[in-house]
Amino acid sequence: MGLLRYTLYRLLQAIPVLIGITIITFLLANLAPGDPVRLMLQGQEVDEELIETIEQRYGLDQPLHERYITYMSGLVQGDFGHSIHRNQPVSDLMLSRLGPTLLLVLSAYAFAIATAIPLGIFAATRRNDPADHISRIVALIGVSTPSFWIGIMLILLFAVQLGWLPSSGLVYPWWGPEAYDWIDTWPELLYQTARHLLLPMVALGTLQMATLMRVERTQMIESLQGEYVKLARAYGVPERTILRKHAFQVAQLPIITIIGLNLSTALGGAVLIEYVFNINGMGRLFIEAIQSLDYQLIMGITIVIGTMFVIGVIITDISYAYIDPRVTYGEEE
Amino acid sequence: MSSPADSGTTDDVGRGEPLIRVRNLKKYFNQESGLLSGLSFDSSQFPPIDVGQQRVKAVDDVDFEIRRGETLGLVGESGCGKSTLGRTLLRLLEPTEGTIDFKGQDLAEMSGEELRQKRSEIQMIFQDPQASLDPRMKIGQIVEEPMRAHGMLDDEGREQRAKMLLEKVGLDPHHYNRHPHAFSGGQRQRVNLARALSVDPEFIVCDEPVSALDVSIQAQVLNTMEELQDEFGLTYLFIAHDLSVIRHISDRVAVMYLGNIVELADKEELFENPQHPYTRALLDSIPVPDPRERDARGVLEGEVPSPIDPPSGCRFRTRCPRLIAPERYEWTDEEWAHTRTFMRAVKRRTFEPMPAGEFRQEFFGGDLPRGEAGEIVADAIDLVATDPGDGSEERDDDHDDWEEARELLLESFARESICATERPAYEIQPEYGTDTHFAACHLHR
Amino acid sequence: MSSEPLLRVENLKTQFFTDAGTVRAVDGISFEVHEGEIVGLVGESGAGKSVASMSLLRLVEHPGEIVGGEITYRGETIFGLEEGPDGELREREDMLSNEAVRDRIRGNEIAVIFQDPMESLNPVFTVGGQLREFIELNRDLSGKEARAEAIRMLREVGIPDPEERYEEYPHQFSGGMRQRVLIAMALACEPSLIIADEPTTALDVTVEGQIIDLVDDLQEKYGTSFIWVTHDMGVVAEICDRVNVMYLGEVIEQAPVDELFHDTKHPYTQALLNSMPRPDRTVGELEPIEGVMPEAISPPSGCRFHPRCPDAREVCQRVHPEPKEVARADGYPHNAACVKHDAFDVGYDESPPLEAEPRLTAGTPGGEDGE
Amino acid sequence: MAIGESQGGGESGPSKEVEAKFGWRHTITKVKDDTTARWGLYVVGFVLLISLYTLIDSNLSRLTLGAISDFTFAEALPIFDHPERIPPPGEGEGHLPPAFHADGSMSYPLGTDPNGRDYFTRIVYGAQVSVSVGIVSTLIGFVGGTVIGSVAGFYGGKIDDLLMRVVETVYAIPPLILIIVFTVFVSGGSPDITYAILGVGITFIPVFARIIRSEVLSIREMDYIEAARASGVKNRNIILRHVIPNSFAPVLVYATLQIGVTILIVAGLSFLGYGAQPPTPDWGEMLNVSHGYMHSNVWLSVWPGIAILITIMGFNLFGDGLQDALDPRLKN
Repeated sequence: MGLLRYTLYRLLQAIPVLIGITIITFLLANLAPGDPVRLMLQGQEVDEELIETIEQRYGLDQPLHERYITYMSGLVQGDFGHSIHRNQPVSDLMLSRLGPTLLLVLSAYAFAIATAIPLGIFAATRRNDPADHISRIVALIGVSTPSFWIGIMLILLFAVQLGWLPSSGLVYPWWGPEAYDWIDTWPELLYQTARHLLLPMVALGTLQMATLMRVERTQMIESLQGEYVKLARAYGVPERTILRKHAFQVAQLPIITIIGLNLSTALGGAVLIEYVFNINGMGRLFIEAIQSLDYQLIMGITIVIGTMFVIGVIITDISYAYIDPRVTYGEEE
Repeated sequence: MSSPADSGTTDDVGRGEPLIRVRNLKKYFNQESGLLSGLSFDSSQFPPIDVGQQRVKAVDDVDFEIRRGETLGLVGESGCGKSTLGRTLLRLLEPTEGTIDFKGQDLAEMSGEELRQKRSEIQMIFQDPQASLDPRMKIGQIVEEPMRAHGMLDDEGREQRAKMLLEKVGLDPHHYNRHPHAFSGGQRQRVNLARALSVDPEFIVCDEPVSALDVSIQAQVLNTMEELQDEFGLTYLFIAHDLSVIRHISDRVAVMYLGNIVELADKEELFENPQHPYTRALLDSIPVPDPRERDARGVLEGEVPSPIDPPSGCRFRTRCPRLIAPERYEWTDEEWAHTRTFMRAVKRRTFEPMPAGEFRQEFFGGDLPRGEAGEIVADAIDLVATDPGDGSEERDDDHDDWEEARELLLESFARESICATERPAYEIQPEYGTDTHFAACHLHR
Repeated sequence: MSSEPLLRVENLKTQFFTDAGTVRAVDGISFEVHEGEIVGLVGESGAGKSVASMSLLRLVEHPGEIVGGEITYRGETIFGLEEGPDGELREREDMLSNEAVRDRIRGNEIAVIFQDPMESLNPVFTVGGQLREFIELNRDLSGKEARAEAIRMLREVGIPDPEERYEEYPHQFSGGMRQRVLIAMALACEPSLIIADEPTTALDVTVEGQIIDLVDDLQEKYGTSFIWVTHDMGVVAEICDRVNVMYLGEVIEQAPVDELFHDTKHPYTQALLNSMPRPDRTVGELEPIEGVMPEAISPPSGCRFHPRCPDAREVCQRVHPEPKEVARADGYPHNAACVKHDAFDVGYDESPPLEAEPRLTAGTPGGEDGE
Repeated sequence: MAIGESQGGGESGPSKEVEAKFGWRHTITKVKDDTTARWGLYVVGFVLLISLYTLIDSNLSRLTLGAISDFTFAEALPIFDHPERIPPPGEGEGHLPPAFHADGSMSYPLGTDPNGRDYFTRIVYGAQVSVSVGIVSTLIGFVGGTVIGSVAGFYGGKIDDLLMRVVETVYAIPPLILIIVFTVFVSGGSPDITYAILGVGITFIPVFARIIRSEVLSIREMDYIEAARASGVKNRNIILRHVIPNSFAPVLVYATLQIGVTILIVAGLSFLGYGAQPPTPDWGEMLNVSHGYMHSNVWLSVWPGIAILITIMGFNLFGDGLQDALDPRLKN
């Protein structure tokens, strides 16, 4: 099948997963001991009648499966329900928070890929040299350190101690310079965005970088042992070309898969990083929702983040198929 | 504690009598499993999803028998279904259709505990001597496992028998407590032999048992297998791709191609008087270890077709050098030979497009066949030639025309042949020995 | 025999330095390849034939290393050592640099065909792209010309519809077709010598027949020399002009193919031939070679074959024979490394035969003392 | 490393690779020989020893339920029995910096926390919490996953299909988010470490199930399984005698690495306030508290992070080493 048909196929496959996400989220939020309204009120003394009124208004007195059907029929029309706590549509609450999270996650990914791949290749070619050992230790530390703690340490060093970079907040380029009274021009806006983004990006990206680097190293080593590399050498292909072209292309395949699957960790990490750096993204909204037990909002955010992950995986799968012809053509002879 | 050899066997089969009769055996595989299996994209319809299952016809309607005490060699190239046949016979795979009559009982019908019990009478030896031994077990345990499964003997008895068998297959019984990795490939294959023999089976399926071994070791293992056969009165189904090994060890030989048995005869008869064109091609292809007989040549063209949609009639017809001329045309042998060559060249696109005249010259020596056949050939040439006969302008995209020419030729000739319309099955008078000689080829009609 | 050989290998030694000890994979082999001939390098697994063939291109992988000997190709030294002022071995002045071997020898002059056509092609590039890359690298052709040449070679090796298949990926080719692509790669670089390492082992017998046929035709057409590495005596008989038989890192017999099969001079070669079942006639009883090939880490003393040799005598344990000329045929020597021949004159005839130890056919486990 | 020929199944004796791969004794020797694994073992052993010691020595209820201010490491370790270690009463707000600081005291090597408790003691006791959280929740995932995964892998079919759908879905929700949702809702709005452990464990059941399933699937294809079936060995015995022993090793590696991941996630959970609750001396929880004092006492944020880093690194090192020992393909 061609690339387009493969894309369609993957999208089709994603549907049951997306439905599954809504089921899990819905069940968790609704099967909890105590009903959502009481939970939200957190033990405050309220008139029983008021609770019943609220429940009726939001259809909470209906049986579970009917509520799910109601919720889903809203969902397919883009209606995530209404936040009882904030008295606002959930979709409105989430919309403004999507941008910062995407910016953070994507820049962290860019940082991770840009550093991990060259370092991984470097380590693979200098296998068992001191350089290899050092990079392996760095990667090991990277996968063993909590990202939020890296964030705290970066703030302590670069914001508190050295005062070079801001410790919190983010400047959004899509608001334009006019939104900030302390910024006049576009270049200045972008510069400020970069300055604000740098620390959270590194904090969130370190784990990704370390993971990718380890995989890259292993894959390159394996790829360099391939028969096709032997063949290329036997035909006088320079080592550099072998590295950059023959071995690299094959080694990238698992990397792409890992990048997609790691999006899950990155999105989870964004919750912590947004909390540490005071960034008003989905992650912070999630914490706020959890704190107030705003279950409609929690469901909305979980579904949106799950969907973001699914989309990310589909994108990486398609790029995989683009590089590896075996996926779309199938293995049969 | 009874030996499984005498449990449940009332009708003893005499030496030389059929021990196993296989009738109409089929084994089809579904292409993949899973929730979305069977879903495939098909852009030619809407919605572009095809729910039809594609089935690989690995073994397709096979009949034969194996006689007590003999070695039946089963030979064929990779993908012909010989391993699947062996595994289906053992009921490691569920047959899609057909019967496997083992001493009067149909193995194909058995299941569960009944089948498990039956396994003490039929055993198997695998190709990969390393992969077929659990690396975490000691060879003693490995040899004892089948006995344990069938409740044979007590612990001590099993150990004694295991040691006895290790010695019989040519291993040192003191190595009872070693792990397989301490042994070489040939030795591991001997452990496999000992395991198979442990429950005193009557019938052993040997799936390429020596093909992973070096030549000099092959000979050792083959000799041991022959000695054991004599001593224990075993019946072998010996599956291999190596015709030399088959010739050495078999009494009778079956040749498989694309899920069918195409020829079955006594060893001498098959090797000295092969009657199926595929068998001949196989025999012609083997390099003989004698530089004075350099005749191994690639006589076959093209590749094995897909077992999902195998050719009708005789499965070998698409590559057969002796495809029979369709009877509705009047041909000389030469004309048909030319047409056949041309048809296959178009099908495989082995040449560059050229003017029609050159086609006639190259494939037909200048003269097209007479009559209707000739007209069809002329049409086909026009379709692929660089100067189309109808005088129209030079074409730029010739893809559809190639397809059209190909379809025209196949439709008119290949599918008209008796080879395509009827499935062949003939018995021939043997030249060597007295046994029947089966050949699935219409040349013997 | 009069002209200078295309390739001359003298006393080549390649060793692997492993934790368990030094593996003498190739231990002092010498042979020659002349213009236009197919030379066989035959032996069982563990004989060192693949390592030997890769050493010719200086492509031995870590932890292996060529430690001695000389490889001369058309007067150029691919490998050669000399004694330095302090008695240590050092690379000779005239030995080609790594770059020179890479740019001028590999592909250009000596090309290879590997055993496994499934793994040898890069799965993520088109067949044509890979072919073109090697052509561009090894011949003075522009991209467009290289493409045309690649398509021509694909047709030449019998790949149907080469223009279309040029754009396809390796997984869309069958095993036989991939092996044809590898042959096309080798020939397209117009080398003078092709090393074919078990090129038909992974293939079915009818496909093997097709490939041997093809190589035979193309060899005649292009006049390329071949080193044909194989374990299959049938293939050797079919295609080789002269043969070197290897056992445990050494060449033990070298002869023109007819002499090797019909006037065998080394007991190992003879034993190998006797142990093979034959496709062309029914053999009553096979005569297997006793025991297994020892490991190259600790080869037996004297003649390395003596523990398994039916003709072994006491002297074989002591004297290590180098191949010596024991006969001549077609102007080529027939060399054998067995002291039973008069040329050695070490007292074989007087030496007492070795007591055959009572043993089980399979010998002790390969692990020697076990765990 | 392929010396000699590549043609399959040679006769030149078993290769070293094969020898290295099988048998528990070989694995243990390999681990002992592997520098990475050895170092991992040292670190893990050190952390385990500390947590075991604190577990045996102290009264756990005092740590988790009661106030910790009246408990110091000095009590736990008699050799450190210095009376001056007991924090001066009422000094809650004026917490001390580490000993190397000018205002520090050797009695409190890492200073005290905002409540005046000895920080060193709390860090040491934190090991117990992290390690038990890591091991217990990994165990939940491991046991649950092994049962589901091996059954699904061996029998295949509908169970297998269903499992894969569930796994894919659970995979799609980032674990941290799923666990927070689980913890908060299931606990009815009052999360604590028990729910966190349960949440992490349950969330990882499908993850383990998937790993075990693929391992079982690959082993199911091995010839020796088919050989056992052909010999008439019962399915139950095939699973017990062949499938589980052979799939155990790679899954064990995965579990070791997973302990690190679990600790990382629970630290994040506690940092946000949805894991361990005060006064439990948990490193994540300590970072949560110290976050408020980031500017006044930098060191409060440093030590727990270093403790987490070292612990997780130990498990990762050990897992890596184990992997190298079991799969020698990439070694040398």
